Amino acid sequence: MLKQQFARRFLSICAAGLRTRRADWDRTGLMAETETKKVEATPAVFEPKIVAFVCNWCTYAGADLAGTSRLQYAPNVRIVKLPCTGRIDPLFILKAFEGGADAVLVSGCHPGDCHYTSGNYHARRRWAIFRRLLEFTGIDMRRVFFSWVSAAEGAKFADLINRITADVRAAGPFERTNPARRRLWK
Amino acid sequence: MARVGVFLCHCGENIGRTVDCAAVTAAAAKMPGVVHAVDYKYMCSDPGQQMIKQAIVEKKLTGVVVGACSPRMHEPTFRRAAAEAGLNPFLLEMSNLREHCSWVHEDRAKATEKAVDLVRVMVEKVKHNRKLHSIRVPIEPTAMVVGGGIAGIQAALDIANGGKKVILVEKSPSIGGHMARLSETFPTLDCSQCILTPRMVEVASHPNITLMAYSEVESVEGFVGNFDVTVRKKARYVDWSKCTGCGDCWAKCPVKKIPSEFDAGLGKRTAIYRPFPQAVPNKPVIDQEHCIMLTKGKCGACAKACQRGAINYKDQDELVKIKVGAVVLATGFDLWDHSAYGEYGGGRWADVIDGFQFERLASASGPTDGEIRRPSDGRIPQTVVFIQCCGSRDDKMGKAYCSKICCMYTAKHAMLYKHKVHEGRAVIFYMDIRAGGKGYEEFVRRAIEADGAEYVRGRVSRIYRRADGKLIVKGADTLAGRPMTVEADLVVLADAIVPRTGSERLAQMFGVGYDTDGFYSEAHPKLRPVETSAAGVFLAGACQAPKDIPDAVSQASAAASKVLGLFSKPELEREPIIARVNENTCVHCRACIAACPYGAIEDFEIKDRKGNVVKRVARVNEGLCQGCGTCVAICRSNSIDLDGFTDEQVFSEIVTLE
Amino acid sequence: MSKSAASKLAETIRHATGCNVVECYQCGKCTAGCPMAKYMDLMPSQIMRQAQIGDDEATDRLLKSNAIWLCLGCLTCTQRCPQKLDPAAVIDALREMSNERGAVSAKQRKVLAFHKAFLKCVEETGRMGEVPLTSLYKMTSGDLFSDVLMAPLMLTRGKLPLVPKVIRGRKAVKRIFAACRKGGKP
Amino acid sequence: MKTIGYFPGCSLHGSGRELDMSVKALARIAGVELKEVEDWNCCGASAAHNLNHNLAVALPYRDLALAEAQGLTEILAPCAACFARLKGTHVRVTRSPELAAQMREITGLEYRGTLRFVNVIEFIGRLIEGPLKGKLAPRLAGLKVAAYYGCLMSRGEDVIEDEDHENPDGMTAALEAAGAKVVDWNFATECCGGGFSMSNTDAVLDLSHELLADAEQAGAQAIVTGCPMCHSNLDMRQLTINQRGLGSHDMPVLYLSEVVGLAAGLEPKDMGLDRHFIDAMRVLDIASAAQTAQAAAAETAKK
Ligand SMILES: Cc1cc2nc3c(=O)[nH]c(=O)nc-3n(C[C@H](O)[C@H](O)[C@H](O)COP(=O)(O)OP(=O)(O)OC[C@H]3O[C@@H](n4cnc5c(N)ncnc54)[C@H](O)[C@@H]3O)c2cc1C
Ligand SMILES: Cc1cc2nc3c(=O)[nH]c(=O)nc-3n(C[C@H](O)[C@H](O)[C@H](O)COP(=O)(O)OP(=O)(O)OC[C@H]3O[C@@H](n4cnc5c(N)ncnc54)[C@H](O)[C@@H]3O)c2cc1C
Ligand code: SF4
Ligand code: SF4
Ligand code: SF4
Ligand code: SF4
Ligand code: SF4
Ligand code: SF4
Ligand code: SF4
Ligand code: SF4
Repeated sequence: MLKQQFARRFLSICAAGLRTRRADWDRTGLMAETETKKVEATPAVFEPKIVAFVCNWCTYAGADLAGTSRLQYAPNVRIVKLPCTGRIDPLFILKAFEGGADAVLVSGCHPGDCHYTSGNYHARRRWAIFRRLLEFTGIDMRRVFFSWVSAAEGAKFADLINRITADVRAAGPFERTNPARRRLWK
Repeated sequence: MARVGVFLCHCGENIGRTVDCAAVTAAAAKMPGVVHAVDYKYMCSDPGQQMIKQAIVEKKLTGVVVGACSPRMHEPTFRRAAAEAGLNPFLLEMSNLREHCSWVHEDRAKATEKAVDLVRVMVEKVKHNRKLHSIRVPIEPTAMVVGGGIAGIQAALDIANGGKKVILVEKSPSIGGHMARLSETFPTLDCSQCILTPRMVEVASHPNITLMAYSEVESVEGFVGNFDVTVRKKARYVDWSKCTGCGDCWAKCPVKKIPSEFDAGLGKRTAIYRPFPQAVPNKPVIDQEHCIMLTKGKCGACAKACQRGAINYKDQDELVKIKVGAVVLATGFDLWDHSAYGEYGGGRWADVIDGFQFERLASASGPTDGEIRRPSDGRIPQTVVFIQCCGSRDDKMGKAYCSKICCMYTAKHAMLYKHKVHEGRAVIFYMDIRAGGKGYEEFVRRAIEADGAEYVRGRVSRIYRRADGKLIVKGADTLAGRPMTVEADLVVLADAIVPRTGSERLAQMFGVGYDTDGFYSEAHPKLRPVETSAAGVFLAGACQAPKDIPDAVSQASAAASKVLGLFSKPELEREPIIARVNENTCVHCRACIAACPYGAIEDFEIKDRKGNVVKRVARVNEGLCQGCGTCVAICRSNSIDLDGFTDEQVFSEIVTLE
Repeated sequence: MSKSAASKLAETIRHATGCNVVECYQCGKCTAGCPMAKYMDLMPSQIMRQAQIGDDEATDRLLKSNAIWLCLGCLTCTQRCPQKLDPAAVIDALREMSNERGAVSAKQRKVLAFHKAFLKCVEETGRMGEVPLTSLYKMTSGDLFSDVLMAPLMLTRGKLPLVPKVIRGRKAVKRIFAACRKGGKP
Repeated sequence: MKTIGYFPGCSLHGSGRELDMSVKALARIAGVELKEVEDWNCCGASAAHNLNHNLAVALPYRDLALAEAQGLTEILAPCAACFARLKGTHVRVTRSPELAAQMREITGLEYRGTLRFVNVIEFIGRLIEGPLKGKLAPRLAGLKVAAYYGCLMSRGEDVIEDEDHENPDGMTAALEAAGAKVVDWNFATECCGGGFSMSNTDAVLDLSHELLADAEQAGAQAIVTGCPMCHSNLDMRQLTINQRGLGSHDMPVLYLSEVVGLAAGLEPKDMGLDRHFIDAMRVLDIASAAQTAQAAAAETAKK
């Protein structure tokens, strides 16, 4: 019961939030620019866009370590740094997909190693609920990846990005496989 | 109107090699809001910083984006420069073009494209940044050192001599760590006890040091400047305030056959014991697992023997809460347990021993009074085989790393053996000899040339134990290109150095990272080798990586100087990444209060002028908020936001990604 | 992915066995434990080193060596290699190459003859029988006088069935041999 | 375990006959039916992988496919070499779809990967835990044996899974159930020279001699093995070793199945104990002599 209420409320917030933000972007003129770019670029090999929400202490540092270790990985990922996975609002994920991401990665510290004592526990607890909501909004959960990458795991980060890129490349671009998204956002 | 300046760094070749910096600069110049875009070879250098400062002033910049290395590297540098030019430092952001781009991608076109994206995102974010001001918090000028080995001792003494209070927490009954067990030490062969014990005594008598032996950290709260550490003082069953260390009690204890930890199982101790004669504090504890009184309720011999009435069988663990401003972790190392090496006997044979056992055999205060006698039958071994890299550099055992000190201690062992048994043979199987240190190579050469240690390059595949007690060591001489078998009386394995068991738990309590091998991670391998990612927590000694005494001591002194540096100011500046509640929209559902891991959100009553409560809302205590953002994500009415990572900022980043 | 310039031979071996000889750090543990090392002209670790070098001279030395035919396949080396390499498999691959290129050391023709006789038996009958194997081996190897002691004793112990068993599916077995000879294509 | 697939392999029809006989005899009294894989072919043993890597997989692959088609789910392969090749092939083709496809093409047969493999040690382990539980008498009490695993029963991480590869002890329980005392010796996993019996006899004599010598030094009165190749090298070659003057060994070499068979009360002849080159029938005498001596010692001690 409570969950349903929560879901309804959540969705209305989503929609409202998106509406206002959308106006914001139109003002910046960015939307127009992106859309033209999209038409031009029809690469032979599909290059997926992956947005990674990572925490500052573990995964961001892990990605740094991949760098200092010179581990090569697919250039398809764009990192958005947050203080903690606890900060990640599911809206971020919706927004990323809306903006053209083909997959989203959420990655933080290992359970128990959270820089903020328990921020990532909260994040995990919430995901159980959000997962269903995201599914409801038409997001194929196979495009949302969760992982733990510690500051010591540069190699894991590189492998993860390569794996996700390969998976998503095989799955194809987001829009085609997701009519629901059109219904909601367009 | 935003006026953003973009500064792109080549980092010499590091970025420039894979990212076309000129192209990125050109693209940046066209981004909305960007009024200035330049690239330069070394942005962090003085002229680089000058360029930024000048542009801030001349172009009246309202925001700066530096595309360079990881912000973990130079964000403070550039923010300081911005502040010096009069720009609020939090209006500067960095794009990570090195660690996250040029170093991890080879394709120049794609890397350049990504670099443009990374810059664009930060330009967009910085336009939404607001001026922030660092938070000042008072510092508790007392340090805690966890672990009383040579590293912990040195750190404690340096801090104490710097005039600050130190609490030294040691989990065993005495400080001294592994160094107390060594016989003589490379590269000078001075007696370990002789150089260590004066320092141990100094710790015990230093007015600024509180020694908490036989104690362990139970839990930690708070953060740099103000940690609240709970320490468990383990039950000793001896009232140390009464005890004089006379030794009457252990002389009378009937349980005499407990393998001594200090002597690596080669000697025996009683149930009431002090680990070794020079122990500090020089007072006994009762080992509750073996004491008959504590397990079966009878005996009491020690209580009868003690004239001071110091024995207390009812003693219990005690929890003590301590406030400290900084912490030095110095929990040291252990030797890897070679019983996983089935081919070397899997720990079944008494005469296949580890390095500490050899140290105890060679030590004048050891169980054999310094005579090298093998454990099984007490005979003096005529041939001793030393096997290096046992467990280290061994992917199969899950340890790819080099333990760094075993080449040296093996050379020392061979030397000590040859000094004591002149006719004996010391055969060392090695893969490489790593003797990088002052006087180290000379030391190894001396072992070979003056003392006749026989070095054979190759690993040992198997040890057999013949019925007559000889150990047949099957090795190889890869330089001669042939297998080689040695009949030995004693085999010493140079086992890998591993972190202490339980060190992970401690790391988690303090929020310190550790690597896949379990060693604590330093904040930067070259430039911040004693700091950790947890502010105010520093590292010393072998808990960070295998280290010998000179290295452990240097790092300890460095950690102490970091602590003293931190304590040199009464207050601390902290990044102002904190949450704020919009009291107009807060519906006081208290979800954030429940979610905050730091208990930083409190109920707050808004009152009108007459003192009537108009509204109840949540309010963030700035002193406690750590800026994790959990509350922001959980608030359903969008009433909390996080400075530095506001919804606006994050959304602008996401949107810009396309 | 290792980017080191591995020799062509190393690449071939890696392809055939999955074992990357570049990773061998020449510790010699394989040599130390090998029961046959004392008979070998190249130690197992030296075989690995030559494979790393992999130029014509090294390849020639390897394929003409006695050592590769002296290896028992006992896996002692593989079992204990700290780098988790598989010298036994590397040697398998080298033997196959050596035989294919006709480079087998003259001293080792007995071993080769034995293997060939063994397989010939299996090819013809589907199974190995001691009597046909021994006679075939003796004919091809010229090793006529060994084992004179054993055969009569084995006969008295009922251990030498004189008539070999021929299986029904021997045609199928022959086809397998033919396909494998053609490099695994039927 | 009422029925189990049975893959005897070539050597069990020849030099390894006693293994075949004793395993079958044990199965009979345990009430386990051994269903021989129909029309099996030789697994290729150590010859195939030396000369052709495809053949080394294709030959066992045919056996796997046949056994599966026959409806078997578990295969007992008493010969250590057969076991290693069959299970090794199973592991490789189930792990690599490409290899599986290639083998399908070569053999024209389909193997889906449903089989499980049991070697003689595991088989006997299960018997003494199950149908033979409580039925073994410690008839060999007083006999000191060296348990010999050899390379094929101790190595290959994918093939020998539940065993300490350096210090295996899979035979201990069965030997102790038979009353024997297992000595601590060094060469339990050392290679005897395996398939070089004919082509490099000198090496085999040398290696087998070292093994025998270590077992003697450790006080063993018999060696127990599970592998027919080891058995033929140690048992049949002992005379040659002595002839060459390498040593003067007289060490009975028994199969594990024979030892357990003795404890289960089987007739030695039914298990082929009389077919060994070095008299193996005497282990019972050694044991009973030791038992008498011990009883006498206990008697004097009482007085
Ligand atoms: C066989 C051998 C021979 C060596 N010989 C030499 C030599 O000749 N010369 C040389 O320079 N170096 C030598 N070394 C290296 C030397 O021992 C180390 O460099 C040194 O001991 C490291 O000191 P440490 O303080 O970092 O660690 P440790 O000596 O391990 O001290 C750590 C201390 O922390 C305590 N502790 C651990 N966990 C906790 C906890 N959770 N809470 C509270 N306390 C805790 C421990 O009880 C211990 O007292 C040798 C090492 C070995 C193994
Ligand atoms: C080829 C090479 C490659 C290297 N690569 C690496 C690497 O990849 N990673 C790594 O960690 N280390 C590397 N190093 C080591 C690294 O360079 C040194 O560890 C480091 O530079 C030492 O710094 P320093 O401050 O002690 O000495 P220096 O760099 O030598 O600095 C000493 C300074 O003191 C000044 N000076 C000297 N005498 C006086 C005086 N009488 N009065 C006033 N000023 C004086 C000098 O002008 C100089 O500026 C490398 C070294 C070499 C040679
Ligand atoms: S600012 Fe960073 S990227 Fe630029 S030169 Fe300095 S270290 Fe290199
Ligand atoms: S007898 Fe008493 S005073 Fe003496 S050491 Fe023991 S406890 Fe301390
Ligand atoms: S009471 Fe315990 S510690 Fe004391 S003497 Fe007896 S056994 Fe030893
Ligand atoms: S220090 Fe020497 S012995 Fe120790 S792991 Fe490194 S190379 Fe091996
Ligand atoms: S979660 Fe939001 S609405 Fe609820 S109390 Fe906290 S700030 Fe107010
Ligand atoms: S940001 Fe984190 S620490 Fe700060 S109030 Fe919110 S939940 Fe608590
Ligand atoms: S044991 Fe492994 S790493 Fe060592 S020499 Fe042999 S193959 Fe190379
Ligand atoms: S498999 Fe071959 S090379 Fe390896 S140890 Fe056995 S005989 Fe030696």
